[in-house]
Amino acid sequence: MTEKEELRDVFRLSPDWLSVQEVLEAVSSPTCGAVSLFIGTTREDLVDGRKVIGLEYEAYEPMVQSEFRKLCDDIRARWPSVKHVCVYHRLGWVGVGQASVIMAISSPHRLDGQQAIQHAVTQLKATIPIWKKEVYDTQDSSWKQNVE
Amino acid sequence: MTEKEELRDVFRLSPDWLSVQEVLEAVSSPTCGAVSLFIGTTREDLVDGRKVIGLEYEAYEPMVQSEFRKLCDDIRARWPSVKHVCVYHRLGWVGVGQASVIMAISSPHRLDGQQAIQHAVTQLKATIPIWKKEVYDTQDSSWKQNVE
Amino acid sequence: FFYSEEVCVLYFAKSAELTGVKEEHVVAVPTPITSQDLWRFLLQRHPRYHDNVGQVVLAVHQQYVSIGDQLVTLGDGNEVVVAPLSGG
Amino acid sequence: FFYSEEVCVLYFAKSAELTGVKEEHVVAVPTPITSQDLWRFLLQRHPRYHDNVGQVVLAVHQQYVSIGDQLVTLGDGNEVVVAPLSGG
Repeated sequence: MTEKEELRDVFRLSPDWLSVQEVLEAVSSPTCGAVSLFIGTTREDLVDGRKVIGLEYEAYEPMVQSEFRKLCDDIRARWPSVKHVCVYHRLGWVGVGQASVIMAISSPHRLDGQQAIQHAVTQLKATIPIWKKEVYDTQDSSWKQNVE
Repeated sequence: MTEKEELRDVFRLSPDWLSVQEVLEAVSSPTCGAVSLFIGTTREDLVDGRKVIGLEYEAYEPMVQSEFRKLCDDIRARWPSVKHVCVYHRLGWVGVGQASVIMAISSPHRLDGQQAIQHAVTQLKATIPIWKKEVYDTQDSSWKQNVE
Repeated sequence: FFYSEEVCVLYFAKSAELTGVKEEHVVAVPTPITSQDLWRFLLQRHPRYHDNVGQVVLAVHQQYVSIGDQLVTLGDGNEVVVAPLSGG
Repeated sequence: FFYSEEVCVLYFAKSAELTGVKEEHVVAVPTPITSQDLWRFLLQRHPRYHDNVGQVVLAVHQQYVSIGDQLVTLGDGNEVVVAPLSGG
């Protein structure tokens, strides 16, 4: 009914507060009946009696876009109906309660998008060169391997 | 670290535009590192050559809350770590591109929440007494069985 | 059995379209009654209403009742819902 | 083989913490070189740096290279990334 729509794959690194609304707009499409979204936030936690007060993120920026491109290619190969993919990711300090990552995927029908986002968040954490450090109220800190 | 947090289960029927921000606020929790969200929208579609211009929703309101309560009980039995659940659902006319349903689930870790929301949206469509009619540019319309 | 004084029957979605009625007040419905007999009783009121039993569900006392042998008890003023099996 | 003129080595996350260095410019790195030999070459520069090989990955030319027999070719000014296997 409409001309073929360009597929959008957007990854943005940002030192500032992330806007859910912007991520939703980036994936919106009149041909999609479903948007699946994931928000990862810094949560209150106790680690060996120390209270987590925030996370510190760093990235190897030159490789972020190329790894994201591979991730999107993988997603589209598995779920060809996936329309747009958008990820906003924080860098630097992210205090408790704040979002460090927002990912959204739009698709004509919901099941494809829901399966795709589950896989995509797992792959994001495994392959995109971004690392996080937990910072505690005791002033010390610890780099995290991907366990979540 | 904090006193035990009440679990929130919120279902709101609304004739007006749905706010993603309100749904996110309803499930936000400092103990949760993950929020999974689903948005269902009216999509452009062609059905037997007729163009879908919108959906018309109706509900048997007295049963919506009790069926939603059962749905949340089921979700928590399967994924005990699920924290808050919130659904906003439109009634009446929903034009192309507009959201008819927004669901969010918060959880300490992401996998539980992502699996839970996939199941919850399926159950929502199967059990909550809400029905939808596709309205076409030809003026006619058709009630939909649950196929999506 | 008894007859209930007045029951409010609500038709939704395709069921309303097929009967041409959204709400009707029906007197002297036998009670208790199986959901199948209740369904037949309602069908007789709408001769032009033909629907596939497998696609319809009743709800009484805010509980779904599939059409079969299950007994339902109707009191004065109770609501009976007739609707397609699944929503949207 | 040859020696590359100058390579920029970037350490991230725990790797930076363990070496105490985030970025260093290294001259006369043999090339081509297996990723394992490159890793040993870098380890020698940081005697206090002990890390579990299974938890570290290199990246050259913006491609991950696991530590093993794979040959990498380094040109003047190339970046070598040393980082924990997985992110956040």
